[in-house]
Amino acid sequence: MTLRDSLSERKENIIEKWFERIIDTYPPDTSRFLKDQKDRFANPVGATISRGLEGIFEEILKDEQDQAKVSKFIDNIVRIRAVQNFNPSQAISFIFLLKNIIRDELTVDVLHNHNADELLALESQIDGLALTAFDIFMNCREKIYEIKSNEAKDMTFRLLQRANLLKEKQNHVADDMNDVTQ
Amino acid sequence: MAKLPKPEELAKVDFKPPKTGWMDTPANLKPGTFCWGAKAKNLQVVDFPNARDWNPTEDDWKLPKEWEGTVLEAMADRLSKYRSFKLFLDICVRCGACADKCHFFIGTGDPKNMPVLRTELLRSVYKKYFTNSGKVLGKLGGARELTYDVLKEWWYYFYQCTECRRCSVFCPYGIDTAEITLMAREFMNLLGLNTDWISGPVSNCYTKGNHLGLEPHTITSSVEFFLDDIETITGIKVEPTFNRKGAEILFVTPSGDLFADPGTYTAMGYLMLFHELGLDYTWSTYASEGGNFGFFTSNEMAKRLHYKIYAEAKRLGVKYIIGGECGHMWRLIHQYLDTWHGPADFLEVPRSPVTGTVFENACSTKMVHVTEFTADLIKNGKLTLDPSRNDHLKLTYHDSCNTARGMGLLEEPRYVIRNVCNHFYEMPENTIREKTFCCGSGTGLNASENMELRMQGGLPRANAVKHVHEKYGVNMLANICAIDRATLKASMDYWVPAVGVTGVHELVGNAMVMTGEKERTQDLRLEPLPGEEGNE
Amino acid sequence: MATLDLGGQSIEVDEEGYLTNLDDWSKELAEHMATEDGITLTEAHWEVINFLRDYFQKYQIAPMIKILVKEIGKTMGPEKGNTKYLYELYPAGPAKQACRYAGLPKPTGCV
Amino acid sequence: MHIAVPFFTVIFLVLIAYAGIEAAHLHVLFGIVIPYAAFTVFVLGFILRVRNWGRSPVPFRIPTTCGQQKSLPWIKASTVENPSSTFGVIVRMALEILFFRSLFRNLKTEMHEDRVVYGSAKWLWLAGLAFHWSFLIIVIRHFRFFLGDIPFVLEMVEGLDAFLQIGAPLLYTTDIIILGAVTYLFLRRVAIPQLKYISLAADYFPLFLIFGIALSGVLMRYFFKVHVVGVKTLTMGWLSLSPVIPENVGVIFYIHLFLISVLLAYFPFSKLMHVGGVFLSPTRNLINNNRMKRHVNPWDYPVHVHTYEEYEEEFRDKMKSVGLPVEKE
Repeated sequence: MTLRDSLSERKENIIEKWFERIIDTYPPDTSRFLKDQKDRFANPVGATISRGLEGIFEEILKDEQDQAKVSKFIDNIVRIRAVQNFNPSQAISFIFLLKNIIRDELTVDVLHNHNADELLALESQIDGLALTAFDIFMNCREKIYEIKSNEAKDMTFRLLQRANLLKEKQNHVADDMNDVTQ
Repeated sequence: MAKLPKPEELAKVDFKPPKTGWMDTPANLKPGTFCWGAKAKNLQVVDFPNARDWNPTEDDWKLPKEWEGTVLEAMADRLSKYRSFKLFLDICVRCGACADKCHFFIGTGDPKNMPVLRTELLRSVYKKYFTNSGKVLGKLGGARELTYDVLKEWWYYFYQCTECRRCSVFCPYGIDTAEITLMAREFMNLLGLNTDWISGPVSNCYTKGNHLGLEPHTITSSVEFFLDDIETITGIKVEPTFNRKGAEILFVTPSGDLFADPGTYTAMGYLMLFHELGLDYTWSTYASEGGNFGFFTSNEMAKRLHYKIYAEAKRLGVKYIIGGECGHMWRLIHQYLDTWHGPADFLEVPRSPVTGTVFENACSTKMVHVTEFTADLIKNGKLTLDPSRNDHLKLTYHDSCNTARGMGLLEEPRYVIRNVCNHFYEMPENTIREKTFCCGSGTGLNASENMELRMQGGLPRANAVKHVHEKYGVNMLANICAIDRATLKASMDYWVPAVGVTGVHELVGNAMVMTGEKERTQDLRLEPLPGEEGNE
Repeated sequence: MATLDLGGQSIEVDEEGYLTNLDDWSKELAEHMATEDGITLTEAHWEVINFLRDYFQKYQIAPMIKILVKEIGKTMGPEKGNTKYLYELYPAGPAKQACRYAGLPKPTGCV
Repeated sequence: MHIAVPFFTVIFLVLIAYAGIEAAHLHVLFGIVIPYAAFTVFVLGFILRVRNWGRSPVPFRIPTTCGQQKSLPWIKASTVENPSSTFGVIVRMALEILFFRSLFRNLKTEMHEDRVVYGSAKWLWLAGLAFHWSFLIIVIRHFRFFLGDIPFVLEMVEGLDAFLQIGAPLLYTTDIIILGAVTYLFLRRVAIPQLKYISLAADYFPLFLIFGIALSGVLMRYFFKVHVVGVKTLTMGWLSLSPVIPENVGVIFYIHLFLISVLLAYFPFSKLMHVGGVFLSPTRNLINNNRMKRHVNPWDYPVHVHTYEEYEEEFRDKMKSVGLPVEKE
């Protein structure tokens, strides 16, 4: 039995634990709400995290990960944490939690099936996810600062593009904007 | 080697849950969640007390002497003046039905953002000084003294409430946190504890007639700019009038529409519509603001700012007033204006000169909402519309809190939208109409220094937009509020970048076929119309 | 209150670096702000700053960008009346950066 | 702290009544003086409290509108959720008071990951409704002790309440329901962290007290079998203002009576006044006809304004420069 098979088998268990541990990083009064309120519109934070984790895990199980998909799920979660007064390490720490959970859950299997090398590979993969999460976190923060510092300008931002339309191609401006904001 | 923290530990650092009860947990002003303090000069303009420059992050807030007395005196006064205030402080049973209804609680997870607890911040002080049980039982009875920390907590959390009234919909007694927040802000304003973003517009609006501080010639030059664009788009020269005596109708709209995108496109929509109808109407540079940031400071200031609407209608001798797309402007016009400055017996019951419809529902206030006016036009077939010009848009509609829960204007804008656009998709039922989620930045919280708070508060709304974006490909969010137009743009930019923001009358301006117009190739944003993309 | 130090004289600015008192503005101050951002003000920069100050003198508010672009084009020739030109001059955004150098306040309200 | 103090207070109250009767034999005090005093406090307190609210005016008409306004004739208005007539308000208030309409709003079934999920608030609505209705029915049943002839209606209520036909005396379903509902309302406060965080002693005390009352009542009816005729002698005596203490009424009755007395006396000073307050709530009991009928603020006062004249004075030159009409040249 490969490691991925073991993971598949315990998928629900692992995701549930992962979710619980993340939710535990919120104050208790909040975490109960995040866990219990199942309506995704009344509880976007809880719902986004729970869907995101499932999505990320599904991708991990595949032989070939769809990087864009994984990024999307991580993005959804990190985007929220990026405005919730977490510092960067706290905001992306949720990825590393998965390592611990998998170790707790699968140590016996790994010893039994002799697939420690697979576990190491998987852990490297999770580290990669953390790096992706970090990139996303930084993008989100940059976005916030961009919106913040540009609000005065922002009232005119689209006009800028538009005025330029008369003269040049629009994507030029977009490039310029990227140049100055990054 | 030093021991490195485990991920679990790391995740918990600095986010310790309050071990103490809420009463003993002072507010911690987190960066990005509050606005700068009010500047002295802006408070002086409107004679607000304790005008001074101050910084909320410093320990000393430069309060006047014996400020506790000032607050308690004001509280006694308001208790005797507002049944809502007294009743709502007395009858809450803390059932918790409101707890998870607040967009700030949902987004921040901060327990003090639960409406019940937000009110409790003030209720506890009320109990201590105004009820026997509180005096006798003290903390056990939920009472506590008014201290510096309590005041700071008030400032922090009552400027984290957008008075959206969503909690009030779910409360079995109709307890409206907005009523509590309004009072709390009144008390704080007696101590000079306002924010820069509110006091600036208030002072502008008082002297110059509008929040942005547009002077008369600035307004005309700005509108002229729109007229140039309208001519470019349609080939039609629109010629509106300003401060014209003897016009039949006065038109009042939030000043954001005159100077900030995408509100400016909505303003172009009004100009085009009224021109096409040949409406005998005028703009005013004096009554050039429908919104009222005074409402975010005190009832008295709100009344002072809204004076100019009727005064100007009287001076110009118009018959009635049409009001533009604005949220809290309409809560005030609907629920306060007539009481403050009525009876408006010098005006006539509004009657559409185009359709002959008499707006009986506005027979006392004599103010018609522009979407009521336009819906009536469309129903009577007075407009030639080509909704396919909006075919590049897949729309959803955001009900503004104030028009939804303080008025009930739900169907009129939808009717207009359905007639000017072919692709309209509602957001989930729990998030629209009377249950609509706030944009997250109402009541003067739309500054840039509190961006993190705005994003957290805006999450529930954005999340619902994201849903229809993913499900139906929605790419445009329509609304009828200037604050929405200004703030949802930032919120969409962060949460659902593919979705733009528009006013309803921008859509009308696009779809309306005007008499004698040239073939249109551009929309009001000067972007190519669907089918015209290649002709650039 | 934050302050900005200019030749021993301290000038009040608000939380975001805008002048508190618009009368404090001077050419030296604009140059000082620009130097701090790593920009040397050329004649072209000054054209924009002067336009902004004139506009502000007249209207008491910073212009919308669409106005800025159009007006610059009118007075200084169409080849300068475009965004790219303005961005070359003021890489952090003409509205924001140029307004700050010109000593204009930031707008508030429903914007 | 917030739970322990009210809990032990109720225990203490029970002990007082027990000791007062069993050890000190203060039958007159517990059977006559205290009930009279408590009733007086309740009635006066209630009236004063409501009058106190009534004294504060409603300066603005601020209904929370929960549906479409009345505007154009062809747009269907929501006559109850956004009432434009007195009738609408009456129906709205009736739905609110009899069926807890607003709490019911929480009760939305949701599709979540293709499963139907019920909001947890359903339980609050259900328990709230169960609690209040059974409380009301129990109060009505007690009228039996204050009426010479038992009217048919009352017998019908009792009959319905005992429809299960279990036990002797017949088991009243409301007795079970109220104990269950109070227990649920208590557990809810303890179990949900958010609620625990916001709950005060004033929230637990009435729950414990009412639980005590209901429990003592149940014990009295089903287990200790109090001498009912004696009880009725006492209650009728209260009414005739010449009460006599009957013989052989067990101590449990006095405990029950004392707890009720405490509840009555406590009532006007507590959140329980929501019973009266709900009728006065300005966001619910007002007609949304603001633009049709002017609402008057009794304490309205003139304010400083910036007049057009002052405005023109400041901007006249600028206005003239762009051709705007002015009053004074």
